[in-house]
Amino acid sequence: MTAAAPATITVRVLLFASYADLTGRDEVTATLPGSARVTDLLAWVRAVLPEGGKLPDRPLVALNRTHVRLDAVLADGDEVALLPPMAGG
Amino acid sequence: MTAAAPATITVRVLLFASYADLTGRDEVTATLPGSARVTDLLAWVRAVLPEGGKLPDRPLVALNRTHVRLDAVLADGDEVALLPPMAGG
Amino acid sequence: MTYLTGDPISADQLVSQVSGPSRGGIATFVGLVRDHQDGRGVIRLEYHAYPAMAELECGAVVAEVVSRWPVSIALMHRTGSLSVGDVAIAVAAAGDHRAECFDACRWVVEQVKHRIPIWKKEFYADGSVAWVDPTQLATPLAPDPLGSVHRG
Amino acid sequence: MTYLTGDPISADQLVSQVSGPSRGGIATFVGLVRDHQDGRGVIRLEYHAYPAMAELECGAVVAEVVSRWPVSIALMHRTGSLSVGDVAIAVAAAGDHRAECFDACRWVVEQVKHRIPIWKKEFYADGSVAWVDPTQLATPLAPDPLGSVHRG
Repeated sequence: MTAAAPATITVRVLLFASYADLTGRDEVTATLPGSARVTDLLAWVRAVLPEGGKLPDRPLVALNRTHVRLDAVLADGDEVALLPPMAGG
Repeated sequence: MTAAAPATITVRVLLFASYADLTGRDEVTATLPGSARVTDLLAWVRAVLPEGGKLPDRPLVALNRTHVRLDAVLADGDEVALLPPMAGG
Repeated sequence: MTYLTGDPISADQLVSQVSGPSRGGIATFVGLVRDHQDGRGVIRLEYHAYPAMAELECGAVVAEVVSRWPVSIALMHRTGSLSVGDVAIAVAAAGDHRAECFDACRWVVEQVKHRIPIWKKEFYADGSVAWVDPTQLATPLAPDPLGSVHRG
Repeated sequence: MTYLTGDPISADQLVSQVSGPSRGGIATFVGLVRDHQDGRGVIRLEYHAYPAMAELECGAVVAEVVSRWPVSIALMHRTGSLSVGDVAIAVAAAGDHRAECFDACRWVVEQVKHRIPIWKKEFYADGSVAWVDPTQLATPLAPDPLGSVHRG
């Protein structure tokens, strides 16, 4: 089922609530190596975004609207959301 | 605090729901010996009211709107209610 | 305070009674007349009460619940003849936190079921009638032997 | 099904969604904006959401609750700016028996608090602002540093 990974992938990164306030961004596009995982994306976010280094080391992450572990592999066109601790209700 | 019991007392007896249907009465006045207890009243009810003998041996009883044990002593003018199993709500 | 009513009960009205700017939550329970009971079709109900004592006992339940939980409580119970879908009982509990709202609301409902002198007569689709006795299975009577009597 | 709304929530409307002649009871919970939190005055709130995922997760919660209890469920969560007294969340659970109504309603409220990607920003009487973090004490920020931004 798996073809060879492309050289690079582009993912859409969503930041919410305190993470959006912290970085001043609620959405950013990241270009990463083809075999990148969520952890690679987090390293990119921490390095590139203003105050990104203040994000937690291991935030909650949703990949295409589903909770995932941080070792999940990304694909071109993915939507990755960084979720602060939830506080509904 | 207690004066000598009068020769007789009159109490108002209330019957509800299935007990009222059974006896065909929802209220009756009983004249009893001055030192009568709830048990004496129950014996009177069972003997005097139509189908009274089909009432339970030990129904729930309220004396002046408060639950009492069956050995509670009655006084003239008391209101005694025979309460079928409750079914509110 | 009056806890019994012969008129339709509005759950909204109870909610508004317990609302306030310091309240973080309101748990509500509404008991409705169902169209069935133990597999039999139900057409309507009658709730009969010992009103004077029922009011006292409802007041005692409310006094006890507010001593056990930091909540405001509203409680109403219907009497008389009810149709399917009518509200028989409504309880609203407002508090700071949801746990105490739920616990207090539920406790009041349980207390009312077992402690308030109210009785329920069910009128079935097959024409029979029975007083509900929670201590045993419902005892069917002959078809409506006393008509639609209202007592107490 | 839509579970998030930017408009005021009517608990009545949720109740009517789950009502029916076979239902014996409806338990409801309404979460309100309080005028205080941890001893501080609260003026208003903002609820921000990840709408697409929040809708999916609400749907998953409802699917799970009706698989666990024999109930009908209605659920709405408000987003945007709310004032004190506004309804933030409303859940209604209708069933045959009160126990399942209460249990199901409470379970949904708990799930929503911990599982749905919604965040709450509190605006305090002293001019400060904080995102509510249930995993720790609320972290006060400088007075409204970003103004009244609405994202997501």
